[in-house]
Amino acid sequence: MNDTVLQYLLVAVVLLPLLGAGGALLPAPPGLKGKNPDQAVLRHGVTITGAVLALTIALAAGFDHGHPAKMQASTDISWIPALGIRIHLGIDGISLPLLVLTALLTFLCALYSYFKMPEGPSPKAFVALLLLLESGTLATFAVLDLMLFFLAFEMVLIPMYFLIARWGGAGRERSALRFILYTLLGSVIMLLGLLLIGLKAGTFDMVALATDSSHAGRHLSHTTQLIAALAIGLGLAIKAPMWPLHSWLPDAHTSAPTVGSVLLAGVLLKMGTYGFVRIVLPITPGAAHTYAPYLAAFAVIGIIYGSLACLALARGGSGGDLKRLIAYSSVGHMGFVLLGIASLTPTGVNGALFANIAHGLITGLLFFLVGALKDRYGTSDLDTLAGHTGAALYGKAPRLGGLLAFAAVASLGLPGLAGFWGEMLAMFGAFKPAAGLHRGAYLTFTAIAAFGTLLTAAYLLVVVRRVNMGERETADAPQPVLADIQTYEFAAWTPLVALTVLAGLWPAVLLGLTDPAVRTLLGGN
Amino acid sequence: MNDVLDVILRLLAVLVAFLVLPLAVGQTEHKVMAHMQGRLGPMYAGGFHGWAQLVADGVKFAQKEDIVPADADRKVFQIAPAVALLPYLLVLIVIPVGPHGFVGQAIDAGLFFVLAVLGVGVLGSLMAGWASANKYSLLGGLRTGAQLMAYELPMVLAAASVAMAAGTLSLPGIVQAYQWWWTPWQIVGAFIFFTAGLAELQRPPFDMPVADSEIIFGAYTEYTGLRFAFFLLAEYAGIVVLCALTTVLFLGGWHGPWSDSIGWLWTLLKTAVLAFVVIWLRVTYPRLREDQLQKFAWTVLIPLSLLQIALTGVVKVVIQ
Amino acid sequence: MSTLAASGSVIQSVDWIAIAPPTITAVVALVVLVADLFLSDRRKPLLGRLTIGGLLLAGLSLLPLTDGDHTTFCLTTSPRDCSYVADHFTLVIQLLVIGGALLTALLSMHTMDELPAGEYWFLLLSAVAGAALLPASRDLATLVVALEVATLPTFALVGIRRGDRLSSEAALKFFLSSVAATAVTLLGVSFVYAATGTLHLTAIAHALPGVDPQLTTLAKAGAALTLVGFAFKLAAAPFHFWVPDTYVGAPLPIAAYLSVVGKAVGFSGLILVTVVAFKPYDAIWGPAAAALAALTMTVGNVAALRERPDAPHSAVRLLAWSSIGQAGYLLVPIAASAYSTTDHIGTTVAYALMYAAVNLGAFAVAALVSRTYKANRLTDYRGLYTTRPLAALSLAFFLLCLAGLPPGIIGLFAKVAVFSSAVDAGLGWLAVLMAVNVVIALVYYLRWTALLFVRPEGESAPATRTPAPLTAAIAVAAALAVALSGAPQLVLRFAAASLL
Amino acid sequence: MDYFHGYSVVGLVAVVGVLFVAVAFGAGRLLRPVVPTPEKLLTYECGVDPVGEGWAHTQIRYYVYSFLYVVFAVDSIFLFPWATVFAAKGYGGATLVEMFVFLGFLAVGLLYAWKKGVLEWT
Amino acid sequence: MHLAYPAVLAALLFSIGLYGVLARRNAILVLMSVELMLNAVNLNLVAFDVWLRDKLHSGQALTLFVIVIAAAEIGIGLAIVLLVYRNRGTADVDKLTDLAERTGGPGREDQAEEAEKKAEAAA
Repeated sequence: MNDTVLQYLLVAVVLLPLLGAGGALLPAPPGLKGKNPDQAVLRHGVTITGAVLALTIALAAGFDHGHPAKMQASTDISWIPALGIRIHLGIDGISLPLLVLTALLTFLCALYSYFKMPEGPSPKAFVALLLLLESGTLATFAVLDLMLFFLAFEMVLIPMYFLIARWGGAGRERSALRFILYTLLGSVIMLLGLLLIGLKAGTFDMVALATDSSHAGRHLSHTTQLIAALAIGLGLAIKAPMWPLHSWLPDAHTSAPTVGSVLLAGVLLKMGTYGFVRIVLPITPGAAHTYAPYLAAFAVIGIIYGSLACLALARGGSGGDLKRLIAYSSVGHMGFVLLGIASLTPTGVNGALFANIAHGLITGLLFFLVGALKDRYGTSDLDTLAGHTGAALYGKAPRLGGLLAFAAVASLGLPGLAGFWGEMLAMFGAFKPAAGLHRGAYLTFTAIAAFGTLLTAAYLLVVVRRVNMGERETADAPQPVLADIQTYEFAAWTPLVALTVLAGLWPAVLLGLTDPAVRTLLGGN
Repeated sequence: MNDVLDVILRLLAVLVAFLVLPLAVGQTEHKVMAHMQGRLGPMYAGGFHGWAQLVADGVKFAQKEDIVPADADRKVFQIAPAVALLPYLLVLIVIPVGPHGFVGQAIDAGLFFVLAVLGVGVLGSLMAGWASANKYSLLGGLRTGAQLMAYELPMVLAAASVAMAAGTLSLPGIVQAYQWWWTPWQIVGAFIFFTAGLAELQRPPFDMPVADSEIIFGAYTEYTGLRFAFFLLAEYAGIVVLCALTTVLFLGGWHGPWSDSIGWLWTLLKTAVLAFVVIWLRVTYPRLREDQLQKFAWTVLIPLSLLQIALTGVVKVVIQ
Repeated sequence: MSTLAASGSVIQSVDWIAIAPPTITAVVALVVLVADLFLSDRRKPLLGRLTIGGLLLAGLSLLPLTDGDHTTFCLTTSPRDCSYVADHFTLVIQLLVIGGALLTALLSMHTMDELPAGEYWFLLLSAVAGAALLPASRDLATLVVALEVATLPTFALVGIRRGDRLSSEAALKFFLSSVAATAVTLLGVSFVYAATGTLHLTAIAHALPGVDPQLTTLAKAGAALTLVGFAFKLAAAPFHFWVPDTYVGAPLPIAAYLSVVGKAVGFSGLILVTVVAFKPYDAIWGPAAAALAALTMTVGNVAALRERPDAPHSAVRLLAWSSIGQAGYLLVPIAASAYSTTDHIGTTVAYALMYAAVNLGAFAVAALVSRTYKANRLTDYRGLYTTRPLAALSLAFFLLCLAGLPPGIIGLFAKVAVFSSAVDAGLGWLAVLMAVNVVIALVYYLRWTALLFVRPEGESAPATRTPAPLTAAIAVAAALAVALSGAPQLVLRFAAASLL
Repeated sequence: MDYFHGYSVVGLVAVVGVLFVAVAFGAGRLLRPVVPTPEKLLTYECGVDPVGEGWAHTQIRYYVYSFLYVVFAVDSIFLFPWATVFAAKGYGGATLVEMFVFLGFLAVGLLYAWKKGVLEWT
Repeated sequence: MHLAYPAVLAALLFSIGLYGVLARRNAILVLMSVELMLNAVNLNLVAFDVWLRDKLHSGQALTLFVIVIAAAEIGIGLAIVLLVYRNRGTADVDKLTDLAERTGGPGREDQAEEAEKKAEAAA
């Protein structure tokens, strides 16, 4: 495929959901009314997200895999000449996988909701918000202008806020407000950093900035870089989230509807780490070098903290919520991603990007599963679920239990599944960090992170034991009959499972894409 | 040295005119009114037709006890008569009597000055009305104020018409530029100016501020003795000033048959005739009601004066 | 007016096309006043339509002026010094003023059963005429007269609800403080005149460097004092105290008008005086303007943050404080103009255009809400989305624009433009302070926005029918805001080039 | 110099006038009797004891007139500078028309007051 | 005549006016003080005009406008004071506190409510 077609494909990928969101608010056309308006609009959501997924797959197919470091499908139109802001879109090996992941997860969510609409007001707004969210996320990964990046970054917040606040569970309004205030504060600080870069360098174009700065940082002084990178990093770190800025995440996840959780964990968190790779590393390399050890330190603290929190939640009698637990596990996993980035080596960054994708797949699956459990039991509280002995899912709904075990094992990083490669590469990178970084410190970080993997394994196994095993029937507490996995659930989950296995067995398919791009970004070392 | 003497002489002349002419008008009023009403008027004081009547009045006023009501605003109450009187003295000095500098003191913007200073006089009445702490006085004072406001405007506009015709604001300059046909040209303006002036002086038929049947004696109710006399003096000085101004602005001042050297006589004569008209009007017309007075000013005089200005402007541009 | 002043023997020819916008407005004002006398009560609504028609006509009269600079009322002795200049700056501000007035007129159509229509429209049009004259005036006399013509009718408009305690109190406060500020400005003008011997802005700029050393202090004092009146109109701190009370007491459309057109009057006068006339003294007014900007935005935003949502009139009061905060942003590029060789006033203008559309929209929704809830508390907006989804969405969009958050893209980029003007001029500290203020402002704008979508507690008042003009006002403002968000270049292009 | 001379003479006249009044009052003080009694100092209300305060609040009707006056009188100050020059060379008709426009404003103001019933009392 | 006399006089007048604006509590007196300030400006302008021998007489022209402005201000000002007086029986600017922000406890709140109701009733 030639580049013009790719170019239109990319624009269509970003715009289609946006148009679809507008379309969702309109009454359905005569032929597509369906049984009732609710069903029609949900079907509209599935159609649009499916089309977007198809487009992204076409995009991936048309992508020149020989030169993943090169910006492809780029569109560059002047938008606000007064401020030098351009509509610049393009993808390379780093953004393409994220684009596909986003399209996939959103499609699956739309599909899932078609059968299992979360409780709340009309599905019309739900679908529109979902599509808006998709558009924002896709745009975040596709734009190459700092201001547009910020716009896309922000555009995601509002639909997510409403998804949590209107279709969420208990305490949703508080959590949603907390979510939006935290991330907004972060993004405003990030905006200041972006502005600083743009004003000092005279352009907002990421490609130009990345190229310029790799030529010995022609434009940006070290001080500017330090300030800008701090501001941008702060905004991204809140989003990622990095310990100690993570506190909005567990609440948001706990209150969010299943679909919201999936997208939040699977896609939104990636925007933060993507920003680190796309902006901080190439545009402010000097500052990245200065801050890398601190970032690494926070990352490993996050790993340990997340795991310990999960352990505490998994313990019997602690009143831990499964969704909350997975949310904390995300903090740990994202810690690995950040550690990989902080190593500043191609290995580490590749690992980080890989872990990104893997986490998106696995945690998305986990949230789906927990959502299914919650639907069946009416609660996701671990103690209530497990009772004294355990929920005995294996016995009552063997396939559901099996899948849960699979996801947990994948999450703890079993070799052969997706979770393994990312974390391993990240630790490899940290083990041998880029020149100029303190080796000793990084060795310590690596050691702690490795300890973190053990803790991760521990809490996930505890969870599996408490949920899956146990006596089937107890005399004093007759348990409800559980439906096993439904067809639509299969449809929604199978792709995730398949991809987890695929990425675990054949990591090169991903690493081949990211590695050249990463090397280019890191300035060819 | 000569200059100083010159100034002093002029001052003295003005002062004398200020003290004598109003008395003359007053005495004339006594007699004219009496004869018009078929009676004699003052006959005893001074012997010949009671010529010293006003002097006798003056002596009486000077001897009377000066009472300031206990509730009154003392300071303001006492100053008010002076405020009412002095502006007329100031105006008198700039009115040209004859050609070639026969004037107390010529001032560039004489017309402006005259109109401005005349407006101050009413403050005296307002102060008196307010300071008396008397309901009737207050009403009278307010009426005076309202009347001034209603009639100042047509007066100013009529004066503006003359200034347009002459192309100057200097009073001698206006007289200098006078042609005989100005009188028919500006006749409406003259009527307005004179009428408005009467109203400002609170002369009948515009004397509601002192309407005895409604509000005793308006702003002057509480006054006695010398201070009361000052108010009276102000009224008659006002008549002199008004008539002199009308003469100067509309009737050509010193212009008349024969030599310029008797110009001052023409001015005095015209003024005297106008003063007679003022007295005549008092005898002839009944008092207007307060609202009629206001309505007359706003709906008749002001539109008329605007028309007069338009007429003046058009004629002036056409004859060029 | 300089026909009087010009001692030349020839009558100046007047460029009627150049002076058309303010002139048409004034003539229509007069027509409305006279028409009011001869219309029966039943047909009074005609006056509103007449006003809107007149404003549209005035707006159209801007079109022939776009080709370039028109000047008129110039000195015969030095044709460089003109009293009326219709350049791009003038045009943009006139567009802002007339457009703002149009929206205000739409806003006020439905309130006419309670207010005296003839007087209301006449006063509004007179004020607009003054406001439209102001950006074009290039001598201090015309400037002062225009300022007063723009201001005096608004006193009456603020107090036009005759029986209302709040309305008259607001009018008195507004009046007394404004009049005192005007007097101070005039004193400054007299000083400047004494030092330079001229009132024409360009001539002043020309004469200032050569002022007699004995008189420089006088000239500087004059320059400083002259700014006071305009700073007052702009509601820059410390001349801002009248704003909240006045906005609350005034009829809502008038508060909207003051917040937009009143501010336009203030900053355009400020620009003319500083950037044109006192350019040689930029070392003096530059820091002053920067300090004023810093103080204004901080005071406005902090006070808005402290506004209690359940206090009576808290919505209007919040808008009032926020408008003070926004005035601070408007001042930033003016201050920046003192520090750099190019002027940044285009940025102020661009920001003001954005602010005008959005703020009027916010006031329009507030007017809608106040039909149901007289007290107009912030808490009355709880769950607006369930009763009036479109109004709530529009208000949310307006507030996001004011806050400068996507999807209010135009708000964001206008702020970016202001921000970059400060950075360009080397006013880094001001830029940082502005950033902090933007963050503070986010909190209260978002709190309000969030409130719109919260589920209402208990019974909400039933939605009454919305008057068509009000709907139109909201729709126009929303359409403008959306259009600008899609193509911010429409206004931001002013920021790129010099307008004067 | 003439300018100041003229007004200094006017000032002198004012001083003379004040002196005259002062002397007259001074003389009057010497000539007249002073025998105040409470009855004499009472406010005069047609012979009966006064009711209420003298500074009573009265009808505000006159206020509108003063309003009208201020507006018109101030407008008319523009008339005088114009009046002296409009017929000079080079002005002529256009200047006249300008002033008619100005007078038109005054007329509209008057018309407004009239139609609004300001001039009617009942 | 030396410029100092009118200038000093004007400065004094202006200061008195300013003091009046700041210190007086009666709205009418504040208004009068403002007029005093404006007249000080007029005096300044005329004096400077003469002193500069300005051929255009900008100062005097501006004076005319200031006079008009002052008149318009006094007109509107008196109307507003009258309105305030009618609505609440006082022209004391310190007593106009209905609009002020209330920061006190719940007691104050009730007063505000009451004032609110009154205002609504009046409207």
